[in-house]
Amino acid sequence: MLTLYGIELASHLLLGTAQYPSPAILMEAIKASGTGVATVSLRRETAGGSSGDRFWSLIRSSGVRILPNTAGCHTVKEAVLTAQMARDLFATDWIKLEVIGNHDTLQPDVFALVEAARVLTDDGFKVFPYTTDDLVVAERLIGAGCEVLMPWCAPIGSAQGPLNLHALRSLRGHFPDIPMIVDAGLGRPSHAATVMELGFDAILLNTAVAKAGDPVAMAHAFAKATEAGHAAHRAGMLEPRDVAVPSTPVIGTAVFS
Amino acid sequence: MLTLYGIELASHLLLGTAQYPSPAILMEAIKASGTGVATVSLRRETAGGSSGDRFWSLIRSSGVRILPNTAGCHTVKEAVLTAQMARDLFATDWIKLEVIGNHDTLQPDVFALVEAARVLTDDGFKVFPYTTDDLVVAERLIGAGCEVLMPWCAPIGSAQGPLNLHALRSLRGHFPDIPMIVDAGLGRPSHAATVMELGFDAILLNTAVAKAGDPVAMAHAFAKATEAGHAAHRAGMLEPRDVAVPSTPVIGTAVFS
Amino acid sequence: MLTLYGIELASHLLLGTAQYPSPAILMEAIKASGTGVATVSLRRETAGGSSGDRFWSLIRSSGVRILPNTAGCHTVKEAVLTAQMARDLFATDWIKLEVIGNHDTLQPDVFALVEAARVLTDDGFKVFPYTTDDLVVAERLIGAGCEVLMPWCAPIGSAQGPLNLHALRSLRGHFPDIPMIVDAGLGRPSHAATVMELGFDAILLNTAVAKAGDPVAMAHAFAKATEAGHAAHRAGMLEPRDVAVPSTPVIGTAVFS
Amino acid sequence: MLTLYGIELASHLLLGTAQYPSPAILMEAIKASGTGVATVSLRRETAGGSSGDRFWSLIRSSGVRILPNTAGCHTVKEAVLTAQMARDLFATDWIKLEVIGNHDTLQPDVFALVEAARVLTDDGFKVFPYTTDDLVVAERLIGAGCEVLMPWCAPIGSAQGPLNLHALRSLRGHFPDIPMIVDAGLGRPSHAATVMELGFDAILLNTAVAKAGDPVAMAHAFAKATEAGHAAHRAGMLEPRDVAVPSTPVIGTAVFS
Amino acid sequence: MKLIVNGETRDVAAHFLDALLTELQFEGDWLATALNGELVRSTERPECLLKEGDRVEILTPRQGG
Amino acid sequence: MKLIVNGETRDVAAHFLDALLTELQFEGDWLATALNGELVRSTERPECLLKEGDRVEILTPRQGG
Amino acid sequence: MKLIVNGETRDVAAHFLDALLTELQFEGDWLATALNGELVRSTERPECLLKEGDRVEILTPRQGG
Amino acid sequence: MKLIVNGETRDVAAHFLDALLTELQFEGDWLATALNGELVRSTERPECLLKEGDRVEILTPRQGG
Repeated sequence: MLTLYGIELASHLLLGTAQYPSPAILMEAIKASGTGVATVSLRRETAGGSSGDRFWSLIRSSGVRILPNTAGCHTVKEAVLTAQMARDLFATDWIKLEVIGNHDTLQPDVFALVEAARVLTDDGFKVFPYTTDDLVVAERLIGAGCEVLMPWCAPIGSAQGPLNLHALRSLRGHFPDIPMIVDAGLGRPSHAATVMELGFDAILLNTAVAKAGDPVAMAHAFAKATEAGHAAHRAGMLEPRDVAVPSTPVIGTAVFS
Repeated sequence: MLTLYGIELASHLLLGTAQYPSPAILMEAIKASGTGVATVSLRRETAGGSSGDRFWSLIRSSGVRILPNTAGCHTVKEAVLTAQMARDLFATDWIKLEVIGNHDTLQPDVFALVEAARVLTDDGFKVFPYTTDDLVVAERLIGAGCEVLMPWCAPIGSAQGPLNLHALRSLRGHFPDIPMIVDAGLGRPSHAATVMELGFDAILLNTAVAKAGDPVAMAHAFAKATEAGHAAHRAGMLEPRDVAVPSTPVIGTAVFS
Repeated sequence: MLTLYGIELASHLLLGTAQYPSPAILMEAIKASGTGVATVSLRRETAGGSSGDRFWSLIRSSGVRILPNTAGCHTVKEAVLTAQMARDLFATDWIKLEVIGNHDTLQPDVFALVEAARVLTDDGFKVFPYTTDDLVVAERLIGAGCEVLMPWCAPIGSAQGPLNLHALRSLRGHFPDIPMIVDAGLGRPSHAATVMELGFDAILLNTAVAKAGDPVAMAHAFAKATEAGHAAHRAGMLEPRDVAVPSTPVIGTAVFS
Repeated sequence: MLTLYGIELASHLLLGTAQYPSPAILMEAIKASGTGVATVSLRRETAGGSSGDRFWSLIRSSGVRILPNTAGCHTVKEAVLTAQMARDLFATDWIKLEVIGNHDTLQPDVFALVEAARVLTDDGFKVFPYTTDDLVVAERLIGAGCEVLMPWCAPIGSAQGPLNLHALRSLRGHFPDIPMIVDAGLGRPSHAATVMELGFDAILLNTAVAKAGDPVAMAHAFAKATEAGHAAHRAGMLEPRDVAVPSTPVIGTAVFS
Repeated sequence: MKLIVNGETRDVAAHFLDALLTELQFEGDWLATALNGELVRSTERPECLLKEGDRVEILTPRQGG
Repeated sequence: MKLIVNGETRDVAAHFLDALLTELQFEGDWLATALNGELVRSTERPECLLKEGDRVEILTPRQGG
Repeated sequence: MKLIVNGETRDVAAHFLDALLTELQFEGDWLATALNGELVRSTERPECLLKEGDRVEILTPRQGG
Repeated sequence: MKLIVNGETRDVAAHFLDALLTELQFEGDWLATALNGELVRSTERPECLLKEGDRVEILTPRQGG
């Protein structure tokens, strides 16, 4: 059972809603993923338009909990205002806090991130910070009131999978009681299994599912791999060893010569 | 659907029967894995004993198909005779052909392997050769009549996972129509997902499940990861890219300054 | 030619002075490494003692430039005061700025690091910040007046070598004109060659040399590997390719059959 | 000192002679590499031509020892005849034995390789077999009379560097007294350093040097990296550790608060 | 009166934010609004007086990762 | 007569392989047998004559990977 | 007068930092000093007046990485 | 008489391998020769009699990896 800010969730997978071939496929993918949480953004409405309403009613019909993001924000001010508008619109105090620090890597600006996290938690938000694998930054975010962390494992949309297992392992080990969701950079179900095996609590996916040849099948595949990694972490895995060890018993082997 | 020598199997996982904490746990693990094939060996019976009968009736009660092995054989002669005794005893022409070439790595002796494979296929066996990731060896085994290959990905029982993805990818690509089962060296569900994502058809596990803290849970975890990797391979995965790409649309982003 | 704050150095290797089996071996290692810069620290003198004098005269006799560090500092205040004492003692405005943020990983506290860097550059210091591979942090340090960066590649003394080549490559690429010295985590000459091949300007070593079986030989080996990586980066390396390509010409091959 | 079939060589690098921008650059690269051995092939001469003479007098003028190869041979018969013609022409009993088993990977056909090695050693040749990282194959080659092994680390010309360090380490460890030259697949000096650090005795390069932007500089860089890796292996390297360890002494640290 | 609405200059009659939405036919039920970089809650729009040159942002739910 | 059964020297009365199994109380229903390195099918045991020094292997199902 | 010198409480007669170094036999030529968390340059020591309870740090060059 | 030399059919007058090399102007000093898949040492060429349809390979040093 995954517990985020007191909310219990059956699935260890969170899903983004962008870049799907069609709204219908998005809805099927949400279903196939078994997710209980979907991320959304806020963008400008066009005069006379109501595209927002259509998308929103679609998402609500899925019955999943909404996690609005501050994607595209580059300053504390932008992120805080976007979070406030999201709370007014979606009537939730959950916010996925993104403060982008670099256009090429889309990595967080950890300085602005910590400051925005403090402002928002003081304002009553339940912040889900998109952060790096930096231990010290994690400590600051927790100090700022975050009860969940969302470290990246590779640049957003890069599908490269975990680039620094050592740092992820160390981050996980230092804060055993903080729910940690690996956000950004996952490309394949094996990547999801790998980070869950390290003891992470959940993953947040978007591009790897939405841009797959068959997003619905891929959503299901990621769901299975995530559960597999989670179960393996709890079941206790064999440590790698440098020597081979026979599986079949050696004693009682026939001698024919 | 996995098809091995004309037999269709629902599960993409084959399971070894050695090293479990107890017969009961073995039976539960077989069930949890969903496997349709279990490997067994032949060993000396002790006068007055009937341990073989007890183990055998247990396995049969699981209803899975039996794949006897020639574990511990180091010569063509030993492997061929062991295969013949297995056929007489288990009334199956399936044989997992192991001819060990090195005590430390427990790797196949590819020279004896190809020769034994030829002898056994000529004698009507359906051979499952435990081999390396060597393309040329694979070609010889196919030439010798093998319709299934079982390449290792790391030394038996080492739990190291795939040590040479390049070689595995190349092996898979050269023989697209030969069912290939990754045998030996897998330690974690993510390893299983990784090789299935490469397009391998199945995996054969033993130590990683039997020696896990909770073998039954681990068997289930591997089953999920295997299906996840298989589904992902068919669904079409995103290629890793060196640059980050925003998932949330950029157009329509608010400007607050 | 390596240029650090206007000083030209022939060697691309900087060497730490701690943990050597003996002062004599330290001196030989400095010589064998060909380094032009050695790091030192400040520690409490014992009343009546003059161990500091002995060590200091030894180092000065080597003729290398001194880079004092703030090792062991955990706050801006400690780091700044230590830097000031170092300047008074060593009569150099160079300072290797370490502000440790975590006892287990000995990684920098990037928040305190940037603040201390600003204070010290304002006070006229030439700061060599020991930092992470975080791009945004690098940008802040440059903004704070640092003209050299010293990213880690793995935890101090871990000898693990570069844990995140993607981040290092990205860091290098974003600031092509800032001299970057990989500091901490290197264990083998091949690690040094690897980061120099990425285009880093120099490496700073200590444990990998001082704790080697033969520190003098190892210092020489690292020097060679560093120059090799530097030369290879300038000479233009072959890109890895997925297919094999014959080196020996195919045309004119004899046909004997 | 590297000893191959009783011949002592100062350099741990062997160099191929193909694909250079010009004969002049080839000659400079040989010089810069410091190699004592260069590989050559046999190809059809064109009637009226004497290109062979020109190339040959060029190579001889370099003063290095010649290692003819059987590149392009796919059968035992081809390889053996090519070796015999090479001996008649070059007046050397050294032969780099290549029997290619796959057009895409250009990997050795280990079956034909072992057979050809036996035929040639019986005929008085000193065989340098281009082989895989397979232990059992290595054992057969040694049994066939080979006193030197040349395992690949990646496909020829792929520049991917060592794809399976575990197999290379294991191969090296099993035959401590057999000189082993890593042949094929190296792309960067760091790759050369890596395999030399594992304890290999030498490397054979061609494409990575010949196709570099500056082949002469690259030859020199590889020479340095090779010596660095060799020296490091002998000097005794630090084992990687999972925890950080301060290099600067902790005792005597000032307390300012 | 001239305002900047979602980055475009508009000449409008409305004096209050809720009226502005109607005038410009922002008919969606799901909108979030900001005036000159400060949140204006949906409940506050009727009392939110606009003046020449104000910058208004009108946002709505969109796909997000 | 002395035989080597599963690596141990045994002095037995039986002249045929099936009788040997009974004499040595190999009562399992699931056995595979070899004589001097050659397979003896279960059906062939009654006619399988034993002689001094023969090497007999009697195998049974066991755990395997 | 009682001071804390490099973490240890010392009872000293000296009233100035340079005198303290002499009294405590810190005879090294290569020392750096701080008083109550502030740098005292070597040139400032003769005028650096000490008072009861001051914290003095006296540092010297050491191996470092 | 017709021979296949390095894969090409040639009509030649020479009866011995060394004469063939001269006739076809293979003037290099550094050649290796094979006749019908068998080595012919340089010293053996004068006595190496050729017959209709023989396959001759004439090789020379070339760049190699």
